Amino acid sequence: MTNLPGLLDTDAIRKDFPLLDRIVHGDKKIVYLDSAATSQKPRQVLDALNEYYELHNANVHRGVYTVAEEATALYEGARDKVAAFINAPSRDEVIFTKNASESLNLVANMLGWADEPYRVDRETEIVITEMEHHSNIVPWQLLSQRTGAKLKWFGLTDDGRLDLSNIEEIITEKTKIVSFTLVSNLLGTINPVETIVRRAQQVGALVCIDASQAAPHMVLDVQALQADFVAFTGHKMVGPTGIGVLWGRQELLEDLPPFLGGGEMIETVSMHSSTYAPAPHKFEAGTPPIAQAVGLGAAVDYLSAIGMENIARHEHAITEYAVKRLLEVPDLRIIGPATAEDRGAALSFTLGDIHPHDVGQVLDEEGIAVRVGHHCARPVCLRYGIPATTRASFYLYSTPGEVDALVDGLEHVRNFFG
Amino acid sequence: MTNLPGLLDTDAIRKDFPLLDRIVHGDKKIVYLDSAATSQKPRQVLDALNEYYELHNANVHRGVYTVAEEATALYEGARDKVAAFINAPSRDEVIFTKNASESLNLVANMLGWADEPYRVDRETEIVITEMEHHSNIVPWQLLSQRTGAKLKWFGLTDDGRLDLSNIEEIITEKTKIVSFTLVSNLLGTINPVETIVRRAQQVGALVCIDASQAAPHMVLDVQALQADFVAFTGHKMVGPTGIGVLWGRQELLEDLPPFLGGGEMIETVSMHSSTYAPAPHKFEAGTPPIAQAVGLGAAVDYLSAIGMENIARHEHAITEYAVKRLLEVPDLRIIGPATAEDRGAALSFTLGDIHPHDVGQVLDEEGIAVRVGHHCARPVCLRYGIPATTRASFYLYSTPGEVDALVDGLEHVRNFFG
Amino acid sequence: MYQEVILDHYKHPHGRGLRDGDAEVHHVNPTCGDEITLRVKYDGERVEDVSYEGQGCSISQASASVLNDLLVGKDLETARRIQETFLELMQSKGTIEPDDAMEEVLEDAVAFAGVSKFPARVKCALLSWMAWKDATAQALGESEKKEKSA
Amino acid sequence: MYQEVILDHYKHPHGRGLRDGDAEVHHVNPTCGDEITLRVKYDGERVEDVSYEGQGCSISQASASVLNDLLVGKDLETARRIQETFLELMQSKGTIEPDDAMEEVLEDAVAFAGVSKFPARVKCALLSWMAWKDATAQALGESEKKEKSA
Ligand SMILES: Cc1ncc(COP(=O)(O)O)c(C=O)c1O
Ligand SMILES: Cc1ncc(COP(=O)(O)O)c(C=O)c1O
Repeated sequence: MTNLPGLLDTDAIRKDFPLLDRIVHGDKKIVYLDSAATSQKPRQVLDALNEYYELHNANVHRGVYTVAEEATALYEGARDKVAAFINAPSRDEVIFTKNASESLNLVANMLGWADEPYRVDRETEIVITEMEHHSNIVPWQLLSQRTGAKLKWFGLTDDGRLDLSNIEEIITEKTKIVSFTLVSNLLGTINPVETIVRRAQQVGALVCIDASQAAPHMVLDVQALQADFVAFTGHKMVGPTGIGVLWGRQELLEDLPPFLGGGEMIETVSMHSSTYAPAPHKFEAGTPPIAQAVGLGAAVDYLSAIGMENIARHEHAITEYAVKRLLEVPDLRIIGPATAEDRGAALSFTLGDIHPHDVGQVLDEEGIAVRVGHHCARPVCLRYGIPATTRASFYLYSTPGEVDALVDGLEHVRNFFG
Repeated sequence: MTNLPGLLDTDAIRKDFPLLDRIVHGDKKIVYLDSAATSQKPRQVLDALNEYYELHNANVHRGVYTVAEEATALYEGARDKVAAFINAPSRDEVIFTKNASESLNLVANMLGWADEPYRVDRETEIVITEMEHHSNIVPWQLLSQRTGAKLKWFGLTDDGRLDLSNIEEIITEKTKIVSFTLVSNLLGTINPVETIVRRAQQVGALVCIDASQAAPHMVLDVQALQADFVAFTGHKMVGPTGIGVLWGRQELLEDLPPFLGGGEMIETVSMHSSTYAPAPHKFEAGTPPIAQAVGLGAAVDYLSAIGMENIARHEHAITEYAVKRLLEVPDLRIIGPATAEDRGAALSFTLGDIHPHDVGQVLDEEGIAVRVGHHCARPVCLRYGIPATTRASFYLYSTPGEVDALVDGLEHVRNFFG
Repeated sequence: MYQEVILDHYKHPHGRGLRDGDAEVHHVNPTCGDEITLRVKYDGERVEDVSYEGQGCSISQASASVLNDLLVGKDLETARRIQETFLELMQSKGTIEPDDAMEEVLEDAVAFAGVSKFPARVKCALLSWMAWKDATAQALGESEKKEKSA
Repeated sequence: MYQEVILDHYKHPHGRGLRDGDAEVHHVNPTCGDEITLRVKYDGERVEDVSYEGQGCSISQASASVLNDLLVGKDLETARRIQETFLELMQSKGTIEPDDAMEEVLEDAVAFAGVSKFPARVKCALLSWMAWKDATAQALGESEKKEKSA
C-alpha cells in the first residue's frame, strides 16, 4: 500500500463511518469519492442524534421543564461549539440555517431590505465570480433583478484560477457586496481571500465568503479572513443534512433587518406590529433544526479531535498523489489547477470524448462513487467549453488505495468505450 | 385505570417512544404533555434516519452511482408518502421546507414577488386572524410593510372562537390572500374552514391554511379543504426536526416566482440569467433536508398504520376527559373552548393568580412537562387580558392516567402557593 | 445497462448528421448538458427522414441512432406507436421485461430496458424521442395543445 | 428552587406599591410577560426608596421584594456592589455555592442561588434588578453610554 507523508490513520477513522463498509453491485466495496457533494457521517454524530431524540427531545427556548431546558442547552451548546470552531468573536454571531444556500440567500435578502448604508439598489453593484456554486449565483441574480443593482463578476484563467487582473474595475466605489467562494467545488481552487478583502475594504464593500468547501477541510478562522459574512453547510463536514451556518459580524447582524418571520425570532408581537429578538435569534424563525444543530456540534467535536490541520495535511497528500496518478491516464484533462498547490481535494476532469455520465456509470459498476455533471457550477463548464466533468473528491477517510482504484477504474472505462 | 371509549392501545404505542421512559428529578417518570410544541419520536423514525445515514447517504438528484440513486429514491419516495398522506392530487405539489414557518414565509414571498393576478401590493389586502401563531403573523406583517398592502384580521369571541360576524367586511374584493390556522396551538379551537374558503373564493382571494396543529392529529385532505396552500411541520407529527412541508396547487406553483435561489432549484444557469426547474424543485434551493424527509416519510407511515381517524378519536376522548377533570380544579379557567367539541388536544388555562411559570416549574418537579408562556400567540393573551397560560397538550401516546397526574399536580401547585 | 447493441449504436451511429427537413428542434437535458438538434422530413404521413446532430452520453447518442433505424420509412401511426412503447418501457423503472410482442415493435431498442432502472439516465435515453415527437408536431402543423392532449 | 424565603417574599412582598421618586422605568420580560414599574428616590448618594408595582411569577415578585429590603437605606456604592454580586450569582448557572462573604452582602437574596440553575428563570429574578440599575442611571443623570461602559 502506498504510504504518503502526512496521512491520517484512516484504518481507525474509517471504522467510525458505517457507510464506508457498504457493498454495492453484489460484491463491490464502495469507494466513496463524492465528499464534495456530501460527506459520510461518523457513528459519533449518529449517536448524538439518537441520544438527543431518545432522551432530550423538546422544543427549545422558553420551556421551564427539565427536558426542554436540556434541549435548549444542547442546541445553544452546539452554537458555542460552532463559534469556537470558526473562532467567532461571539457566539451570538452564529446563525443556524438549513443549508449554505439559505445562508447565502439570507445575506442577499438582508441587504435587499436594509437601510443605508447597506442597502443594495439600482445605484449599486454586486460582485461575484464565475466559479461560484449556483447557490452563490442565483441569490445575487435574484437580488439584482429585484433591486436593479448591477451584477458583475471575476472571470477565470485557463488554469482554473480567478482572474483578478481587473480587480479595480470590478470592485468599485459602487460595490456594496463581494461574495465569493473560498474553495471551488468544481475546480478545487483555493482563492486569494486577502487580495479581494483588501480591495473590498478600500471601497467600503461588504464581503461574504462561501466556505462550504472550506469548513470541512481546513482551519476556518472568521477573524483571520476579515470577512463580514461566512456561510457553510453541515452535511459536507460530517454533520447531518438540514443544517447550515451563517456567521456574520455582530454590528451588521444588529443593524440588518430580519428575513424570515415567525416564532423564536421575535421580541414581542401584537397584531399591529412586532419587534425582533437580538441576533442570532432574529434570523432563526420557527422551530430550529434542533437535532441537526446538536449533530453538527458533534461533527465539530469529531473534526476538532482529529485536528483541522491534520485533516488538511492528509487531504493535501491524497490530492497530490491523485493529481500525479490521474495525469498518467491517457486523454485525461484536469479542469482546474493541475497541481496540489492552493487547491482543495475536489478534482474534476474530462476523459477524451467519453461523456462523464458514462464514466460515472461504468465506475459505479466497480463500486466507485464519483459525481458527474456540472456540479451546480455550470458557468465553469461554459467557460471551459465542456458540457460536464467527472469529479472525484476526497476527505479525511480517503486513502491512496482509493485513488489507485479510481485510476484502474478509469482505465477500464477507456477500454470499455475505446 | 380510567378507560374511555375510543382510546388507542397506548401500552403498545408507548413502547415505540424511547423518551417516554425518561426519568427526571431522580425518580419521576416523565409525563410529557407538550406535544403541541413538539412530539416525541418513535423508534421507527429513528431507525429510518439511522438506516439512511448508515447505508444510503449521498447527495440527491443527478448522481449516477448506486448510493446516490438510492438516496434520491428515498427522498422522492418520502414526497410520495407525504402526498398520499394529505391526498394531494400530485406529488409535485409537495415542497419540502425546514419547518412550517419557512413554508408560510415562502407563500408570503411568492406573492410579494408575483406578477398579476397574484401580486400583493398597496392596492390590496391580506387577511389573517387574531389566533394565529407568530409564524403566521410576522411573515404577513413583513409582507405588508414591504408592499404597502393592508393587513386585516378576524377577532375572537369570548369563548375562544373566530368571530366571523363581519366576514364580508374583512374579506373583500381587495383581499389577495387569507391565511389562517386550522387548529389553534394556544386555544385548541378548530376553525370553520368551509365558511372562510367560500367567502375567499367569492372574492377571488387565495387561501393559505396553517395545518401545523392539524396534520399530526386528524385526517388532512388538501382537496377537501379546497385551499390553495397548506403548511405544516414534521417535528410535531412524530417526525424529525428540520423538515416542514408546503403543499400548493400545481397551477400556482407553476406561475409563482421562486423564493430562495441556488443549487437544485434551477434548470439552467449562466452568469447572465437563469431559468428554474419545475415545482417542487423550483422552491427547494440547496441540498434539501434529505434524512429529515426520509424520517418524515417514516413518521407518516407510522401515523397511517395506526390510522389518523383512530388518533383523532383517541385524542378526542382524552381531551373530553381532560376538560372535565381540569374544570374540577378550583380557580382554573380554560382559555379557549371549554368543551371537547371542535377543538384539538391542546388545553390552555390559568390557575388563579399563580403565574404560569410557577405552575410549570412546580409541575416539572413532579415530572410533568407542560408549556407555559404565550405559546408564540401573544395576541391571544392580549385579547384575553392575561400575560401567559399553562398549556397541556396530548397526542396518540397520552393516557387518562397522565391527565390525572396533571390534575394532582395542579392541586399540589395550589397548595404550594396557596 | 451497457448492452452490446447500445455500444454498437454509440460507436457507429446510424443516420447521424443534419439533412433537409420540414421542421427542426433543439432539445437539451439541463441536468447533464446532453443536446440534440433533430430534423424530420415527411412524405405525407410517411416518415421520410430523421436527421440529427448532438452531443451527449452513450445512452443519448445510441438512442438517437436506434430511433433513426426504427422510425425512418414507417407511417406516422406506426412511428407513434413505437415512440409510445419506448416511452412506456423507459418509464417502467425496470419493471417491464420486454416480451416478444414488445420486441417486435422495438427491435434493437429493447436493449434499453436496463436503462429504465437508472432514473438519472432515463432522460438521456428519451432525449431524441421527445425531440422527434416535438418536431413531428411542428412539421404536421399540429398545435401544441392538440399534441399535449393526444 | 422555591426556597421558603422566596415564597415568603412572594406572598408578603416588602415595599410594594408606587411612591414618589426621582425616576421611573418600566421593564418587560417579553418571553413570559413579566412586567415591573419601578421608581427610585435618592437622597444625595443614599438610596432613599425603591418602590414598584408589577405582575409576574413568584421569582420576579420575590426578587423585587428582596431588592427593596436590601437596597433601601444603602449608599449608592454599596447598593451597586450588592446588585453586581446578585447578577454574578444569577449568571453562575448553579456553579456558585454562596459562601459567608456572599451571604453577608446578599442576605435573603442568596436563596436565589438555586434559580441560577434554570436559565429560563434567571431573567425573572433579574427583572427588578435591571430596572433598578436603569432607573438609578436616569435619576443620577448618567448617560446610557457611561452606564454601559461602567
Ligand atoms: C399553529 C402553528 N403554526 C406554526 C407553527 C410553526 O411551526 P415551526 O416552529 O415548526 O415552524 C406552530 C408551532 O410552533 C404552530 O403551532
Ligand atoms: C461551494 C459551495 N457553495 C454552496 C453549496 C451549497 O450547499 P448546500 O447545498 O448545502 O446549500 C455547495 C454544495 O452544494 C458548495 O459546494
